[in-house]
Amino acid sequence: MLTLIKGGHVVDPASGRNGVGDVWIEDGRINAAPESREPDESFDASGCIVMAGAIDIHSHIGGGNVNTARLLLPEYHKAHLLRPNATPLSNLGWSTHQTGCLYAQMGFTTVVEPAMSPANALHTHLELADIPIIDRGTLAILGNDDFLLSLIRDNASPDMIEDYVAWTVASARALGVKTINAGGSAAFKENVRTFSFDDEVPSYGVSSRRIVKTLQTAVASLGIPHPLHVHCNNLGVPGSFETAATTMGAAEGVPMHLAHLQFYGYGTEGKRRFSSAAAQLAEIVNASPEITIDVGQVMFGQTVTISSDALRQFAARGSARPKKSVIYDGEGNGGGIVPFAYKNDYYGSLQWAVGLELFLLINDPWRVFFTTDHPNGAPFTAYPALFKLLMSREARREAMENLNPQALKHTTLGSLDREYSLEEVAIMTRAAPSKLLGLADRGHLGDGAVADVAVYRRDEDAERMFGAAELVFKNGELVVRQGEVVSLRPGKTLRVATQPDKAIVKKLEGYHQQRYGLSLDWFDFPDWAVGRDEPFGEVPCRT
Amino acid sequence: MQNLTVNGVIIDDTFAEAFGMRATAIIITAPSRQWALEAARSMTGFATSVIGCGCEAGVDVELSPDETPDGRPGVRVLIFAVSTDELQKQLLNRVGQCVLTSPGSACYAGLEGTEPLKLGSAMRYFGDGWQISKRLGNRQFWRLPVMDGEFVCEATTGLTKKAVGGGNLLLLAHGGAEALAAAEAGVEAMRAVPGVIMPFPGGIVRSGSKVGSKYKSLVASTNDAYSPVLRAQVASELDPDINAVLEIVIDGETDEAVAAAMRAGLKAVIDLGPERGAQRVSAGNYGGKLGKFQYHLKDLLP
Amino acid sequence: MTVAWIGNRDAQVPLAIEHATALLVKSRCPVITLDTDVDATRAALALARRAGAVCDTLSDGVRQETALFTSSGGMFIAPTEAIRRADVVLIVGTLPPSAMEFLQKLAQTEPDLAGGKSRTVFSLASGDLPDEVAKVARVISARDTSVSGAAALLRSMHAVRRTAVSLEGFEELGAALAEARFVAIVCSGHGCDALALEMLQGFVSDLNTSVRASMVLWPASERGWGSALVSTWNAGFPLPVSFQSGVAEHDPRRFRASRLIEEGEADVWLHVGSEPVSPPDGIELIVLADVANPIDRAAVTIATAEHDSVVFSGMAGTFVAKAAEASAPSAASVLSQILEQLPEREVAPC
Amino acid sequence: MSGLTFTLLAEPTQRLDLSPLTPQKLAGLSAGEIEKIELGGGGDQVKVGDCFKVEGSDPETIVFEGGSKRLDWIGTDMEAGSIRVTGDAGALLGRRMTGGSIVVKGSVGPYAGSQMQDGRVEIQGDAGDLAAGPMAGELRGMCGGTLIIRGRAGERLGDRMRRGLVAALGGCGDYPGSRMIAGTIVVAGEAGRMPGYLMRRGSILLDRPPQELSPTFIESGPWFSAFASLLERHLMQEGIVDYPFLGEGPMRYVGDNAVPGKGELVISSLKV
Repeated sequence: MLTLIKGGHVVDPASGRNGVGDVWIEDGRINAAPESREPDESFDASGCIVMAGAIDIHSHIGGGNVNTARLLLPEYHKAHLLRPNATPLSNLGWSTHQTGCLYAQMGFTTVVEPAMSPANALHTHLELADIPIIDRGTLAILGNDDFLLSLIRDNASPDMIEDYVAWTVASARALGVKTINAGGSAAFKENVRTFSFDDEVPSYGVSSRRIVKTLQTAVASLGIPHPLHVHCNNLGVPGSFETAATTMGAAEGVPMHLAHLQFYGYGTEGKRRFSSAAAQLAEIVNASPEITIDVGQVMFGQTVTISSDALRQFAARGSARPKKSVIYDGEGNGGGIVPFAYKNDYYGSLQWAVGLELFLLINDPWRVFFTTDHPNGAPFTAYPALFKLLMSREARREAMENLNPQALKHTTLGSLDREYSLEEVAIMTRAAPSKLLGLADRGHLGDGAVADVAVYRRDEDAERMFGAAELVFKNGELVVRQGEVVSLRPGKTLRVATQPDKAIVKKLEGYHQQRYGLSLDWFDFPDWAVGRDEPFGEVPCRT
Repeated sequence: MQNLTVNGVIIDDTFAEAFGMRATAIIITAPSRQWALEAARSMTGFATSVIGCGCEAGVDVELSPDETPDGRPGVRVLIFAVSTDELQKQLLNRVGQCVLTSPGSACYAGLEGTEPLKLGSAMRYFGDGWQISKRLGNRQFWRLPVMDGEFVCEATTGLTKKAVGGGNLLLLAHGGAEALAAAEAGVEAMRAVPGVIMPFPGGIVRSGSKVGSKYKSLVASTNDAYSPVLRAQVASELDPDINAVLEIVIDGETDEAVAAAMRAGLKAVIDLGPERGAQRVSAGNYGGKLGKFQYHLKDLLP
Repeated sequence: MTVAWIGNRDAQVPLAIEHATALLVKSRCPVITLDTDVDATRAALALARRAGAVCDTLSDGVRQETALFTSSGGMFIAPTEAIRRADVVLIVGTLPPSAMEFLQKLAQTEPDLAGGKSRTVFSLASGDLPDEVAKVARVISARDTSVSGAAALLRSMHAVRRTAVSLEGFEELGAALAEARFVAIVCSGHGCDALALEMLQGFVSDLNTSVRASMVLWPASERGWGSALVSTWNAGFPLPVSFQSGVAEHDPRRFRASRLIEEGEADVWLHVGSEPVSPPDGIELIVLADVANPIDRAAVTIATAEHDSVVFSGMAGTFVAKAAEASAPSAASVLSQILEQLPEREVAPC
Repeated sequence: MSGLTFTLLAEPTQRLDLSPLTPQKLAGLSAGEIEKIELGGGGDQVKVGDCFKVEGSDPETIVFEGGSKRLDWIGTDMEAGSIRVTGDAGALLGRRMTGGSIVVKGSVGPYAGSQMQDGRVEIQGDAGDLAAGPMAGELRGMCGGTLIIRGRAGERLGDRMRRGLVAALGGCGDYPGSRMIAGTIVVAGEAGRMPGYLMRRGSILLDRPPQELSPTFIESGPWFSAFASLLERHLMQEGIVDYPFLGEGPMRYVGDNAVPGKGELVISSLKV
């Protein structure tokens, strides 16, 4: 079937298109040259912006910790359903079903869950498979697991470490590798309560820096497209900008992605010893072409923080609102779920401003990514409001009027005039993620690309425009019309095809037998377990 | 000035001049009437005049067990001061030192009032963390552990800004004995009136005062016009056969209460007659320039 | 051999499915009870959405475990991690049979990530420990006090606060706790109710002010807990979840299956799982289970079997795949066939 | 004006959400408009007129004639006025009400008076579990007002209660006053196991020893306090009991020491 999206303003940074034109779809793919054929169906996109489907590189949409958050907070979504819209998280997209629908309605067609514990990989994939419409990917967490820490301690060869990383990625069906407070969760199990980049995990004598460098090297050597995704130490701590700066300094020319940099943008100036260091961080990012970051913007309201950084979440328990939380010591990372409400007080205002400063001060839209670290900074349903803040300094000015002026004084936000253009938005949410994740078949409207297309009715108000897409196509199929979901097709979970060596499998089998008395099968699963036909999509390694 | 004579007692055509005050009331209960009174007397001691005591206080009325919140004998105490802050301070000092300390006592709001004054909500810290807050209906109580059990104290009591201080009667008699008899009769009658206290010793004051003094540091000094010993030296108000004057000062929760008390006192003094009591009744004022309230004796006659 | 029954009479599976569907179609308040694998739970939830049914577990223990999470949360540790780290283990309350292998492992191994410390196992369990565990466990006794009282005593005595009675053997435990590298409290909704679990979580939290400690919460029913988790991501809420009003609602009291069944509010009861069930009068029971005979008084019984399936594993602390072959249909496939036959219903998105 | 009466036509075939039928929400509506109000709670779309005969006009005084365990959310968010139910009521009676009064002749389901803030609820029959308690996940139970259950209350009476007065006069199930934050619970009759478990503050008054008391409650001796009589008189004024409930020198226990808590459990010295 040949589909025509006619006469829209096409914004496709990958191909340089930025003007009125047509987009053709055939058999689920973009067909850039349909010659002179008649379309089977045609959609009038005049007055609309046409972009590729958006890609979210960092959003906690499924897996053990996310599900535990649902379990912990029934009262904050629709439990007490009398008036469902009156609960603080009722717009969160809490069930897998709603997650897929709400993302699609905003024109997002691929979302990456960035924190899958390999030990719970099957659980994560079961959940992701239940998210309709969109494609998903997920990053496997390494860096607090005994096996890796032991390898590093014992000075194992780079090959062996690469084999282990390759096995983990393959068995966990991951799209890349993430490290979260590398060594911190392992140290926490040994009763360590703070952990920095050059601190060592007690029983191993291995520093966080060494873990990060080891993983970064392995990921690069394996040709996994997405560089090591780093959640730094000291998240949220005043003065943490130094940790982030040190971590970026350790990239040493090799690609590295820093997650939710906003949470590290804090200095120690001012009466409250909590100030913005976003400008310093932005300067480092601007000067370091190997670094990419996503922001983790804070927006105001009730949310729940979900992180595999068990050490940090344990420390945050006291600030839980409502006062309940879960801390989990898993194999490797585990995690913590701490509900939190961002208020427009000093701290909340400052965090909000730091995120926006990073967006506006980092010059290259190819290296700064659009996230709220859903749901940590805000639920992803806050995206349309955030687009508006980026695209309108007037909107920012209005928002700042309701915030704590003392906090804003400690930031540069008031002096920033930059407004994101549609093309920059398209880079940040389409073209750049495609490149960052190695998803060559999407994020653009070039010939042969997966026909994920979002059509927005042009509107001065970016929040309205991006809140409800006029049309969304997923693999060429119309899934959203005028902001309403019209089809619940199943998506796929994208995984990178690493080829682990047989020797490592044997070694791991021995390890698991010895340490747990359990077969390696307990830590792996066959594809059929996900319970869907062809649940996975394959992404090649770089060669 | 046309004086009236009733039952042989001359009633000056004058008025008592009184001032608006801040007042509050508390109810003190105890295991027995005696101990309720002990606590009340202790906390209302040294509270004759705001000039030197910070407040004026006294027992308004005794309460039978079925009239108190906890079913024990009690008394209602009224406290008057010139400002809310001073009233609050005096209330807490006095309850803290004299009621909290008194065996078996408890302390409750005695007035609804227009706004709250802290009572238990400030005293609670004595509990050192072991205090317990309890709410019953719309009322909140604090329970403080003490050596004979618990001191129960309502969180707040009420403040009234409609209180009146300085209602008075001047009783002019032939001699000291007659003046005292008249004053005693007056006070006894006034005590039956709810909502008033007579803050001076036994309800009676002999050292009536005038505004100002030759000494710069004093704001008031002896009422020379009514002192028989100065009769020959100042512009005296006293007739030759008057040799002693006593005054009853009345503070009331309301204008009406003061008037009612003065009416009752006046009646008792008149009933006693000039032979055994006062020959003449007058009242103190400042020419109507200072006080908001005026109680004309002729309006209060029986 | 594929078998099904309508009442006590043999029936072809398609006919039994048709009959079950007809019962659901005319039902005003259908209830589905689950104790099963992931796919069957997914299918049951989809069916419940379409039929306006309530989904729940029959496991009271799972209910207690769910309540611990919804009302207070806590600190938990994967059982496999506890095996490697815990040098002090305290077993509280009765654990379900599925936990016995884990307890044996704890008793028979030494932690390899405890800095060379060996493991001491304490037991405040109310009996039924495997011999290997009973042999090594130091017994803490609360005498006649119930498990909730014992949990309260633990916490209070550890904090050196007064108690009306003492735990026998606490001294040794107290000394071990003070020196511990990692304390694992092992318990279950099977033997502890939600409040006792919450009390134990308070104890864990107290311990963490000085040492590391966490809880191994062994699910009262592995499949039941798995079903609860699937419901949580699928519907947004743990079990019980009701679709009666068209949207998912969670309420452990109003929608408790056993109550709906006993009080006659439910009129059709579809049970998917291995627990023995018996319907009260006035309710039509449909059972999908691995059985060789029809369930007494059931309107429809369909023999199902676990094929390749995914179930929750207490030991793994997560879902694991179990390969299996069987001739009987899977519960998931039967539920899906019923779903296909049910008429569409106007349903608000969950 | 006569009160507004809803006469139940037949036992409802599904649970009904009656939260729209409170004095404030019905103010100014005609009988015809009221009959068209849609009631959620079950699968079928049901209007008031399908289930009830509506008579009268003054919504300040609402009567539900006949009753059913399926009538949920009666008096939810009610601010003032009165509701009377002549039979049973379902779950969540008086949920989050801030004023007014509700009287139920029969028995009610779980969560009666859940998170109520003020006002008065009287149930002449029994109440289900978690009366005055929170719903799943919520951290706060009743925050004020008075809830009286003349019959027996279920488990966890007054769970996580913060303020107010709850009385169950026909006994109660296990864990009355569990996780109580403050407030007062009175139980006459058989009380189940472990009253005051995990309680932080608050008072639980019993007229006899409970089935089991947590060993983390410590006897603090007979209680002589003016507050005891203050409380007794309050209970009598509220029409909860008609005799001095505690007697002379009732035994007082404090706890829950496990938490640690500063709550109290007082057992009447009167013999029952």
